Amino acid sequence: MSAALLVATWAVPLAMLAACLSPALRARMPDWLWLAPLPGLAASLLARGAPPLVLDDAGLRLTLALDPAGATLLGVAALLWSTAGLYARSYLRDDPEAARFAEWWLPTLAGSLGVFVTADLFSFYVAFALASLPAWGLVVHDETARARRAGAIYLALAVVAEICLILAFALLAAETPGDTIAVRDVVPSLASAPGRHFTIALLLAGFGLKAGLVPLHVWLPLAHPAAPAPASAVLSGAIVKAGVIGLIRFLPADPALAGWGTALVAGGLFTAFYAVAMGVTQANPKTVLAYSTVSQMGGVTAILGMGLATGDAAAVPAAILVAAHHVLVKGALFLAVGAAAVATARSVWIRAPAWVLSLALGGLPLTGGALAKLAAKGPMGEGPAATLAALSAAGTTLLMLHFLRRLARADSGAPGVRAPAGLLGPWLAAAAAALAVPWLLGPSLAGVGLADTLDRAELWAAVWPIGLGVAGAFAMERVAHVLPPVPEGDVVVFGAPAAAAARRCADALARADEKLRDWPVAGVALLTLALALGGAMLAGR
Amino acid sequence: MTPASGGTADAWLLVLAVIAPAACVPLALALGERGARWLALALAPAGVALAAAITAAVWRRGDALVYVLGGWAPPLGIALRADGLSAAMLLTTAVVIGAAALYARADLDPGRGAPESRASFLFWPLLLTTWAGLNAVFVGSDLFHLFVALELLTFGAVPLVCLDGRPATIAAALRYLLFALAGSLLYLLGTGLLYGVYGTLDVVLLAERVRVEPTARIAAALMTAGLLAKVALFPLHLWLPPAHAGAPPAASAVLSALVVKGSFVLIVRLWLDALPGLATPAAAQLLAALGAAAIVFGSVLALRQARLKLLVAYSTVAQVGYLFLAFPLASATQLGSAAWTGGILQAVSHAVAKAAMFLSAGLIAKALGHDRIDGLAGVGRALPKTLFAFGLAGLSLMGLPPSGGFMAKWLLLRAAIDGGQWWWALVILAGGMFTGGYVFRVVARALASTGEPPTLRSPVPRHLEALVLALALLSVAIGLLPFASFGLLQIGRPS
Amino acid sequence: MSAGFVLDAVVAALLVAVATGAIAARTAFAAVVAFVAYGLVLALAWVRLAAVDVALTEAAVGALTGVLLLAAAARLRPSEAAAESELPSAGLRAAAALLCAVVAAGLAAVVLAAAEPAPTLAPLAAQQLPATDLGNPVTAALLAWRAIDTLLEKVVLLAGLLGVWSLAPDRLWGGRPGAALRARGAAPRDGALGLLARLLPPIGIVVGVYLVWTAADHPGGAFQGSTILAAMWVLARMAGFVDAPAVSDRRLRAALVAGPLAFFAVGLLGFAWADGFLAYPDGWAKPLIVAIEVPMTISVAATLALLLAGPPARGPESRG
Amino acid sequence: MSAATLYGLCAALLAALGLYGFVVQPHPLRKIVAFNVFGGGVFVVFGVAARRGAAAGFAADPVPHAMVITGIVVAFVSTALAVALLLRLHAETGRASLRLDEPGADERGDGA
Amino acid sequence: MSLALDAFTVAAVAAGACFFLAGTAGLLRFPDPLSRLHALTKADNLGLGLIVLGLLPQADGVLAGAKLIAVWGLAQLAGTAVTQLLARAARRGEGPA
Repeated sequence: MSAALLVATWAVPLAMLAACLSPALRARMPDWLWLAPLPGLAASLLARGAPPLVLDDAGLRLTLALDPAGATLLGVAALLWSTAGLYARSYLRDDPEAARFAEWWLPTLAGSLGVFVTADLFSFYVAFALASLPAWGLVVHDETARARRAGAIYLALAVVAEICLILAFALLAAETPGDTIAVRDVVPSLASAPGRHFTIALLLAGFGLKAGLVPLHVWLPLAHPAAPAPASAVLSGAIVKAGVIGLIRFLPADPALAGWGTALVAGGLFTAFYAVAMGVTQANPKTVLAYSTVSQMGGVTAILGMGLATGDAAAVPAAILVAAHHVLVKGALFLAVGAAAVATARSVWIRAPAWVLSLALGGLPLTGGALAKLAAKGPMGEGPAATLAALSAAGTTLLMLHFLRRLARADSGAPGVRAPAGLLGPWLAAAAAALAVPWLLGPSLAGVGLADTLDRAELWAAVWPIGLGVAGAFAMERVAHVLPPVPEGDVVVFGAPAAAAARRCADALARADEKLRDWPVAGVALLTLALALGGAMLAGR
Repeated sequence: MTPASGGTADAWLLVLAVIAPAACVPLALALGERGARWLALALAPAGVALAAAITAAVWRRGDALVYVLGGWAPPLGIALRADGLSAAMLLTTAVVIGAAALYARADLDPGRGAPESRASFLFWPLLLTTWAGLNAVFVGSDLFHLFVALELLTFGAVPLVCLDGRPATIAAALRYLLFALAGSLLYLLGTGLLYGVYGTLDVVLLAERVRVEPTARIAAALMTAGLLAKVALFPLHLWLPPAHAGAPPAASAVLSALVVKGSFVLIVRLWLDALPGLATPAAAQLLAALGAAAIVFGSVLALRQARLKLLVAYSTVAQVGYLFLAFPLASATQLGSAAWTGGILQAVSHAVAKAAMFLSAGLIAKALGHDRIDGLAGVGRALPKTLFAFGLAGLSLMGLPPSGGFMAKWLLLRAAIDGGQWWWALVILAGGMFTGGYVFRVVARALASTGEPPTLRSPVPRHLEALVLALALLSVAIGLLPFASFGLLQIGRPS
Repeated sequence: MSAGFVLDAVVAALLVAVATGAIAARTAFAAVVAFVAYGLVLALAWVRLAAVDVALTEAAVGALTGVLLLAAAARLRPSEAAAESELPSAGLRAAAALLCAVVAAGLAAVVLAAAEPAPTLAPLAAQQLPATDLGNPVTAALLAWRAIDTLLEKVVLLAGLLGVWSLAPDRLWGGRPGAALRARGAAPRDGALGLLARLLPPIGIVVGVYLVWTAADHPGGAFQGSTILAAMWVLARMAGFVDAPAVSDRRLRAALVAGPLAFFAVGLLGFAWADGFLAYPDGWAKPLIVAIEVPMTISVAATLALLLAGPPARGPESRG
Repeated sequence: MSAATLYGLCAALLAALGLYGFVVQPHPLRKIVAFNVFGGGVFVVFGVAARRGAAAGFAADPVPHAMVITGIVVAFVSTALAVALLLRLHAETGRASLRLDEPGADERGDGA
Repeated sequence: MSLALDAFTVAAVAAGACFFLAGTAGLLRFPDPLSRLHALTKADNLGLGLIVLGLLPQADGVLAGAKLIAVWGLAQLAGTAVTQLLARAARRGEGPA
């Protein structure tokens, strides 16, 4: 049973994709997108901790398994995918290319859920690739010039990530005796491996790209706004978590790697603040949300880093809780933006929940955010890291208030137009889930519950950053006009010269190739090659 | 085992593998167009069955099959020999040729009762000639016999290049023929030198007699260089792109997927079986360096092509480069066997994937009436299956799991890392990125939605779309074979 | 220094000289003329190397190649000027020259380094020859020991012909090869060529058949014989006595494939009758080989002649 | 120096000459001639090996002779095919050149 | 007796060689195709003829002698015809001028 669910989690979406080969089914597919993640949801509830499903036990040990960490993220991700699918159904109602959207949606979904249940290098790599590459089709769906550019950059970076990972995986496998490639067999050997630093650097680059660690975050602020609302929701909510689960799965908690842990903390916190600084300069609410995602992922990375540095086992559950909360909140907010764009943003059904969720991200008491922050406190310890983490909450509040302001501006301008129920329903459902689910997860996962958040000290600890953030927001009002405008994806500007240089190299290669394909040159090359081989052979041994 | 001991059970299958297509060439000529087509289409499934039977026999036996022709044992006579490598290539060849034949039946159909017409008749005997040449190359075990086989291959392949008779393709065919002939003569020269020193050209006997001495090495160098000219390894690729891009799709598939592999297999035979111990690390590094250059040049040039079929042809230039990365890795690592498995797996999976690519490109070109990449918009909607097949084959070339290309590149990667030759690992990965680039370029263009789907000049038969899709799926499925089955490729390798 | 060696030296020097001529000649026509001379001297060299069979082949094939190239050179003369402009740069030429010199040096070194006694299959051949019922070991090698090569070589011949045919314009498919071989100028039927074409073929046919028949025990062979037959046909064709058959002609195609098919048939017979493919049952080797040779002569002669005649250039019914 | 050695050196020269012409001569017909010269040299290498292998009452090792005969036939077919291609090219375009045309330049872009 | 024959052979062959030499010289030196052919034919007919004549006494057996004469005859036949063709070609201004 559980095994079947583990397979169905990724097989069902792929089967639905295959069904698209039939034109009739293809046309209906957009209506059924919301069904695709349900096996994954079921798996997260029923297959948690079930015995792993192992193929070729003696050799490669291809493994499907669901550990608690994976199960939690799988559950929330599936939830978001399902609501977003429902949302897309009416969002794309009159889009002629809706079926094409579905064709890219399904493989991305399969990958995004697959990464949580795959436990060997190959199948994890496949799932990771599925979660990354087909998403290109979602980004460029609108076929605007902006979307195309965003898509190209997204794909380029995604491929780079793939390459870093496959190389890292090859190194992992090479350092493991036997030809097993099960994660739990290869990862432990990493800590002691001679080339471990190179391997870890590759892993961080690969997963960091996905999770949006500065400076690898370029693609998020470009891709998320360019995509249609439901796609942005899953991109920003669910897909980035592939990077998080990767970091969790592949970085063994081992004293030998404490240094890397510290580095992760530093990088994560820097990301958290840098993203806020960039985000507040943005006008497009979706871009602001994207930067907020970058910032949040920075926070999660920092928590994981602390775990790595101090060997604190509580770090992973805490990071999971924060990440799970972010999945739902960020997903929901993107849906809100989509709804606001077609209706008046002043509609209370959009505004009120949006306010609550935004502040929840900053840790508003009585919200899941407060719980997540509380869970994170333990691992973050007492030192400067803890303070910075608290301050980052203030930054988050500031950024989210900025978002709410931009959201209010992002108005269809048609007063009184109410968003269709097909959009409002999923959005409200997602919002409700974002508020409720953390309370269900908290106790079992991180051993924290409602009561703990209401303790006075904790309340204070939760409130003052928000206050600071609000104050900051008012201050921002004053200085907003002097802030320099920052292009979406800030550091992307440095890409242009690199691209030009690459183009010049390509031209040079092409000219050289034309010379080489001239007959006499090729003939001389043939003779030279013959003699060179002869020389190499005579010289050898 | 020595071929002198009258050969092994089931080895007569090898004779059939060579004789069946070869004998069908004169038969086809005698029967005329309809008969020729019928003959080829009947032989295709039989050929697959035959290749499968040979593979099974090799697998069962765990050692090479040997057939002594006419009972005249080498060195005076000639023996046919099939090891795991031969079996794998025979099987691949049969499958790809079969697919090409099915495609050509629809593509070159002159219509009912039409009088015999040039291209739609000659394609069949030429295809059979190519097939016979390939099989002879794969099971040959005598260096001069292999020369004849190579020529057979060339004479089948060259006319296929210019079958449609456009001046551009005739020029391409002439370049191809002349350069290939130069290669053949260099190979033959080396053969003559070897005979002069060892008095035999039988691969097995040669391996026993060969000594590490200048003459043998000069001969090896000449033969390798000659064969490289036929493989079109950079910088000897001048003839390949126009030739492979100009041929009819079914022919392009065979040329790009199989014909270049014939000479590659011969190089492997030479270095591993016939002249073991002659190949020095320096020479191996040289080959791999050229392979790396091929990967970079081929991929970048493919990225810049304006026409789909030229893009695919340049991709062949690049993918051929991977084959040669195996040479230094195999000698340098304890995982050497893995490197060879990777190299041969690359040959096989590239064959299937490239056939799928050329056939789908052919379908697109036939449907649109052109193959300019700029003009592909809307193909995604008009020919979803075909484009999907192209994309899948692209995944295999990129080396994304779970495709055969991934397995091949993974093995090479492992070997590179184990051998401490990480620079080859970087080349492999960079190549994958470039490949992703040009496949993406095509797919992205084809998916762009024009207002209404493009007007198709001619409808595309559904069974052809299915055929191409099947090939593409096969190129992926190769990666799903259990690791153990790759042991086949080690059978008959001198360990 | 024996007289024989002097002769060898002269022949070798001549070879290099005419080869240089063929490479460096000013015009293509001159190059081809030099090449024809090259073929003749090479035949002489083969005799000196105790390879009479090869000498015969070289002489016969050299003649056909000469006809082929001369005709081509005449037709291509207009294109030569343009080609001259494509002469590679002096630097490239120098590089090529240097590399070729190194190649030559390497080969020369190999030749000089050759160890005595040289390896040879001659004893083995002598020992196995009786089993083939043949007297000429070269024929034995071609039709018994290495018969598979000869068999595939015949397929190569056919494939080459198909390749040449594939160059016909579509509308002329099934037609007759062009007038490439027709001597130009006033109808030569009654001219000197006519005379030659009347007197020579009977002799040539006798010689050709003799070469096939004698091959079993003496120098000669199906290929050499059929080359001469083909040459005779070419002569008659030049004089205009005969016309090339249409490529769609069933009888022609039958003639083309008879030899190879007979060869395949005999080879497969070995499965049933002797111990395997291309094996001859004891005492039957000679008759079977003759059974291959006779149709093979016809097929090869037809193939060679048509290779010279070139691709179809006239509709099936046009005469010329 | 034996006659065989003499012809061996001769063969080396012929091969080199042929190669040179094959690379340098621009006109395809000249390349075809050069190819045949080269071929002659290669065959003589076999002939020399055969001659040096004289034994058992044979003036030369017969096996290489058989190979050379096969080789000569193959070379002739190659020449015939090459000449046919060249003549057709000349008839179609009026030029006889292997000079590289920009890929697809003279093609109508229809990937037939 | 045999001495006389040998002497005859030497003389005849030598004479033939001279004709060949002269013919070759003419072939190389004469200005226009026709006169070159003229020189060539002399070498052909007389040169070859004299050599064959000279060799006849040395031939062992009638058959060999017949072969020698056949060689001369065939050379005559071919030579005549080819000369005619070349001459015609030369008149039309073709061939290697």
